[in-house]
Amino acid sequence: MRSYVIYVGKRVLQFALVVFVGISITFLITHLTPIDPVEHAVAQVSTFGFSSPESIELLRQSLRELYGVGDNLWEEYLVFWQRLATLDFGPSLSAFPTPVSELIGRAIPWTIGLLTVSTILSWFIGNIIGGLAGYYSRNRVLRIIGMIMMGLHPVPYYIVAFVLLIAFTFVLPILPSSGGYEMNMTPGWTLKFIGSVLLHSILPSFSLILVGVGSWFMGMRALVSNIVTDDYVTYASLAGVPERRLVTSYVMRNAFLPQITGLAMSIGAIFNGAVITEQVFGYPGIGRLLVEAVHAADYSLVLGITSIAIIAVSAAVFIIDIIYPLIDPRVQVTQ
Amino acid sequence: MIAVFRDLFRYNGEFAIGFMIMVIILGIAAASFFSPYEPIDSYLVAMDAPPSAEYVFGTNSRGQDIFWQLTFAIRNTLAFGFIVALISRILSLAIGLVSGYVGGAVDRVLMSINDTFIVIPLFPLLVLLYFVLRDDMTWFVLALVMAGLGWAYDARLIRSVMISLRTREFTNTSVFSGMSMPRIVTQEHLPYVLPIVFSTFMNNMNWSIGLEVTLAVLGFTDVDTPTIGGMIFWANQHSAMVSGIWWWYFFPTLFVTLTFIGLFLLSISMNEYIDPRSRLDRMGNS
Amino acid sequence: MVHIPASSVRDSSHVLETHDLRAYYRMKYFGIDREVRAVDGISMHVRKNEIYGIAGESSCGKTTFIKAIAAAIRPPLEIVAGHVKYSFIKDGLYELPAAERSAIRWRHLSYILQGSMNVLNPVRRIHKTFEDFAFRHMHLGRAEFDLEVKRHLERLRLPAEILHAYPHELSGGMRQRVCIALATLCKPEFIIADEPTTALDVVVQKDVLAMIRETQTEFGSSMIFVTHDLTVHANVTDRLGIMYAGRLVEEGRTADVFSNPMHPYTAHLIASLPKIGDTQPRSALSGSPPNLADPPKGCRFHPRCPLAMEICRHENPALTMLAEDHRVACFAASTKVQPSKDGEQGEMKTLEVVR
Amino acid sequence: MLSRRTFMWLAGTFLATRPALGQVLGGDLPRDQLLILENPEGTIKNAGWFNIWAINAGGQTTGLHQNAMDTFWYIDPDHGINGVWDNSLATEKPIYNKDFTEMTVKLRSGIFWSDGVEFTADDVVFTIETHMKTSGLRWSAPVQVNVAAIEKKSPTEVLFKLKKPNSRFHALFTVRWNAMWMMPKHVFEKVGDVLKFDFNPPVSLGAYTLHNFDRGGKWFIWKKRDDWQRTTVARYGEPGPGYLAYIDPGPPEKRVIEQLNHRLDVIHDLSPEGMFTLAKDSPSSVSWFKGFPYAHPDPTLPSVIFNHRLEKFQNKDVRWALALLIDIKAVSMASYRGAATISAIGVPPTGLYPKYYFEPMEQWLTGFELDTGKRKIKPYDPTVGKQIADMLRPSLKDQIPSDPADIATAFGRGWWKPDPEAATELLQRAGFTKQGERWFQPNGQPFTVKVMVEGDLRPVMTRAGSIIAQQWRRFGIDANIDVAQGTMLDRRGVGDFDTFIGWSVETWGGHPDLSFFLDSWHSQFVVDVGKVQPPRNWQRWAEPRLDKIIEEIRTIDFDDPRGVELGLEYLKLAAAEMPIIPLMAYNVFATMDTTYWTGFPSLATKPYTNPVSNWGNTKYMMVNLKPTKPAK
Repeated sequence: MRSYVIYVGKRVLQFALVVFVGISITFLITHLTPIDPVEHAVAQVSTFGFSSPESIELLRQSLRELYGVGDNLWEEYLVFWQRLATLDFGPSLSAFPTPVSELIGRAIPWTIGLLTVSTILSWFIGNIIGGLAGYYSRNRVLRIIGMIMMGLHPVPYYIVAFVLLIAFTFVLPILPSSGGYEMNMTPGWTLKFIGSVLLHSILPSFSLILVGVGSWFMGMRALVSNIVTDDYVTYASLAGVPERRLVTSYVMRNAFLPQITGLAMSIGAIFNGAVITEQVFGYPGIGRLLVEAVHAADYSLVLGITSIAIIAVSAAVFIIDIIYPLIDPRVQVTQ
Repeated sequence: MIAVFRDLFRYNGEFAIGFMIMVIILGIAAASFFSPYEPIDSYLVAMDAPPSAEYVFGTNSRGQDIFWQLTFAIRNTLAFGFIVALISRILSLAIGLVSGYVGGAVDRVLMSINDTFIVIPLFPLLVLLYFVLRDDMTWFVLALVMAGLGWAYDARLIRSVMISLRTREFTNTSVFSGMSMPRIVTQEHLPYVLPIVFSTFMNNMNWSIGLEVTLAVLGFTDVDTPTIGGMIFWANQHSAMVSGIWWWYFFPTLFVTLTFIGLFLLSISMNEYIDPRSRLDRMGNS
Repeated sequence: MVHIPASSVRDSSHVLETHDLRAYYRMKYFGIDREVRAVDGISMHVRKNEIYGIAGESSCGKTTFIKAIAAAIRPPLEIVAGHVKYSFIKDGLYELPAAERSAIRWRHLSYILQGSMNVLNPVRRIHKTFEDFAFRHMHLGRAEFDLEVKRHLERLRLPAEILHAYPHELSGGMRQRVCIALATLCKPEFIIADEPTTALDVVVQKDVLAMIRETQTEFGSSMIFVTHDLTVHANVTDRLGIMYAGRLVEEGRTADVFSNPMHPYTAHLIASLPKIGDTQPRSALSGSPPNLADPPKGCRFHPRCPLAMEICRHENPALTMLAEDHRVACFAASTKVQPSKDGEQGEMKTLEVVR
Repeated sequence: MLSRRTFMWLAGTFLATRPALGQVLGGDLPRDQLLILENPEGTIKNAGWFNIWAINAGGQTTGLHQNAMDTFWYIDPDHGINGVWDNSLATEKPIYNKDFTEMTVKLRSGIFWSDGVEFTADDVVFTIETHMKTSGLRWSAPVQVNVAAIEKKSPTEVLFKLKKPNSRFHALFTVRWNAMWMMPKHVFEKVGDVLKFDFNPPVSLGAYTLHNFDRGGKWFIWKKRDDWQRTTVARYGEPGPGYLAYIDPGPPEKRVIEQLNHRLDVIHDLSPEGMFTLAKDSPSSVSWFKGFPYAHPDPTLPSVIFNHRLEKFQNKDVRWALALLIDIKAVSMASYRGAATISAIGVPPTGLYPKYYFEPMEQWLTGFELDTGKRKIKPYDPTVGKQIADMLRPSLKDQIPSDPADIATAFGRGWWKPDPEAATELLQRAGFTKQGERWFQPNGQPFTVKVMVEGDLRPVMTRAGSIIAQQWRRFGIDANIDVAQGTMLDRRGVGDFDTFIGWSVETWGGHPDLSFFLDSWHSQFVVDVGKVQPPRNWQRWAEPRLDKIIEEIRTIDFDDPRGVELGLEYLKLAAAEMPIIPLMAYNVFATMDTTYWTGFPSLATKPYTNPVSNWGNTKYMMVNLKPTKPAK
């Protein structure tokens, strides 16, 4: 127990260090962008409307003051950490003066909802079918599934999503093509709203699962086909241990363990959003917010989103490190 | 070596099919050197012609022959994926091995660096680098950048395999029998590590090519160099899907997929050749 | 439940018989066949309550032979010809439907395998493994079963606490003892032990061997004991068979084989055993074991044999009874040894094929 | 798609069992009272923000500035319902004093805010004074630069006192795309910091009020006011749609799909190929031109814009040589698939400009001579528009007009003949040399030209840039496109480019006054590379002869006929000097579905306004729309 406490302590330190370095690097990079948020605001005013050069110059000055950009980088960095301590990322520069946290708060439930469900579903489906395919390597149906997976896995996600979109909104228009829920609905815990959210999430989640299942399938099948030749499986099958028990407790159980790490990482990575999914299906979420923020040089918003992502991924690594010795008896905490 | 190749080709169906697919793919890539057209020139042939005897893969809305475009695209994309995978494999293997073997403080430092690379969000980083580097962000530079960012996860994997190998009994046996460490690594451990390197090589290529397509679709790559992503970019610019020019998407997708199937088959057959257990099963020396 | 009384020690009836057993690895790719004859015509038997040892270099076919008698055949390994017959089944092993074959396992036929580190499920506590392996054969309630397991461990002088441990928490020797306990829990008629002591250090090895011997005597089981280590055979086995390149080349009472090896290969193996006071390095046999995909014609040992004669290059010597309970397959050993027909090995007379 | 019909047939039974999707979209809204329009701003990041006076805070074209805002005057980019000029909140045109230091505005009475408060001069005074004392509002800067004081003369009359003479001050309140909107005093006077006020829900001065919106910013629904008679558009009748939905339908492919499924009535813009698909597969879709080239030409002028601060482009011979290397027919095909309206001169061929400028210029252009150093050539080919029409006719048949006047409107008139020989002579006169297959600058460096384009954000411009670079490359110039997706604005501003495809010319469309863009081309505003150039002289062209023209325009009245004469002088100067290479109008493929609504503006029958859904003047479209099927 004592060694476990020391182990956890070390991991906490490592977690803090990684978060700190990761966010600092991102801070530096986002401030290196050649895009000027003030120029973007100015362009928004001058692109279509009537404007005289004199007034544009005046506008530029007043915006620079208002946004507080162009200060000392070091000071900005210190202010950033002070704010982060209270989870305040300051005002967005591309939706001034709305706080970054408000923008993120609006987008993130969609991202979490869609990606958690599709990540976990693809993990289960991929691993279970992959495990069976690895164990019953001569089963014809599983072999065919394996071939489909092998063919589907390398298809670029954009193509998969796009083909699904065309298939179910154009060729056979039975599913909505855009949005998180039906237009003119008011979000709430009503059956109608939830039904609409589910209907709108079918295509995005299906596309993610279709692509996600492939890599879990391939990984699990490879793991299982290795484990099947391991001595303890051979021994148990020689001992006539019933097949169901053999597959579940001997083969799958052992193969699942490394996959849990993968699952945790994928769930941590959720907070990066799914840019292409959101783009193709017009689904609300944090990925698009991030792309737009990068485009508009809204570094407050970029940093807000990436900080959350960094913390989430580090936390996933951390939690897995902490939990793994408890779920896998082989891992000794001293290592 | 030739005998090994001959045996693999004869006795290993995966190898034979994978090899033939890769020969076709590489043949197509090599054909780019004989292309009658410059890859970036447009409006050279009829527009929007479906696949036919004259244009096997059809032509696109930019008046380019898709077959010849594809030869360049496959060449560049393969080279891209290969460079990313190769460099990042070298990094992850080196760091994973050192970390796993040396352990202690070195391991902790390396893994902290490693974890930092894992958590830094890739996408905004790539887009910002694209903004900063602009024209200099050629596919080669992009490949270097992605190689620099794509090694961390697999280094962790290799490290964990190393740790488990280090504690295996045969390692101790070899140590006690006086084998030198490099020899233990190359003779005893490499057979366990190489299949991982091969399969992560594949996954890494898959990842980098997928990311290249993503960036291209969003317009953040050098669209003057034809790649698979670049072809999809231009097809989108011309709304090819709703205009019914499906062949503009279909052939690039088909060949990306075929490439991976080919590589996958090769890698599993190589694994079987390298992995002592399955080799024994196959060659029946027991 | 059939218990074999301890009084039936040295009963001469056969528990296991194989007749012309051939197990080949067969691979087919694009119509080209490749055949590895890992077990090529072995006829032997194991008597009730005896420990039968099998020795030979690595890749001589020992493991394949065990797989064949244990019905652990997975493609590409195939049983090409021959029979395996156990006294506790009416028909041959391979004539039995899969379900019945499965029912025999552990109840009548159990195993102790090499590599105790890896034969126990690393993520399962020991008592769970006992349950998985034996519960359904014991026809006991959960509590009675647990009691029975504990009693069994006690009998083998193992602490009951190990039941709650994970395999990696036990030492190598302890794990191997657990395996022996596991294999003997149902008091099976037949135990197959494949290199059970190989990875253990010498002191532990000695204890484990003693334990195997003890339990075997106590429960009256018969056993096939495979190891490449001849000193172990000398300590444990009643009879010994020497395998070379997929064939049995010599078989006899262990003491006889050691004192009077008749096959040049056996003689070489015994001669190369280290002896106290040795100063000279042992002479090594030249050459390496043959490729079983393309074995030499005639006696498979002839390319390496110091006594090879012309006939050895063309004809395969039959395993011939040359002394009491002592069979040899070597033309040089005696003129009584005749070429075997169609490569078949062994004298039919010595076998009573039960059909 | 080929199989679409088959699939539709197969899907028939399935679809019969469920309600038509058209009814599903829009929720509880009756589809036959709802007009669905594309908002090209896409998804609005900060959807709950309706304070349009704060910059960069929320959406503008979510229906907000089209249907909830109002100001004094509108100038239509096309013909207008009742002439190009419309007095909206004002009752007459601006009244200046003699030296343009005062402007009087007479206001309409009987106009009410949607919360029932009447609009008066107090609102105007409040709006101006708020902008005078608050920096950082959208129109703070022009107000602070120009206005010395504002006086309320009566509830329906205000007087602006200006800091210095300005004959175009009214442009600030004259909507082309937008203009300075009036604030509701009774709402904003209670607000502490105007910059931090979200104005949610907005109080509307237009005929619609906010009904509902998506917090995620994908749709905004506006409802017709019960008292729509008390708004300015009521002069033209009752707005047709009971509800307006401004949505983000996604990329061009999805807009096509949505309109085919009748879930998007007005598409803002498409790729040319998407437009052709709709023209082919969607019988209910209509556009500005009845047939090819369909699009509405925006009053902007996509051109090749040189960076005059770079030595290699300072010689007009070089600029002319590059112009003579462009084959505009190929550019038209590559960028718009022929659906472009070309222009050889420095104003866009849209709205009423053919009448004001293109017809008068035609003869001059035909006679225009260019000295190549070796000889004189007449570079203008008046038949290029007709050639494009002839080139397209075999494949598009009777969609292509044959009447010369129609061809000129649709495809433009003439352009410069490709003349590599003359280009060679011009370059050689400029000291450039050709060695082998490549051209070198006088300083010995290879002649490289980067063509900056915006990538995915402006596909058609990217396509034009790509083909122009190819044409130059063929001639031995090291030319390539330079995709500046996301950074174009910044690089354009600081002059970090060789050339780019974009526009520095933008006009009123319906009114011949050129000050909208030309005033900013005065050399007084040109800054060095590295500093940000104010809009719109991105080329940083400084030319004393042009300055004289601009200075004279400043002294004459907006409607003075002398303005057109000065405009023609500018055009001749620009043709001779070639500061930018004008290419064509920015054609916008606005496409309207007539399944539920008719009466959309179109060139042949109803050119009353611009159908492009993000323009402020599309409010005039609403009063012209009628349900296709009369209400039961």
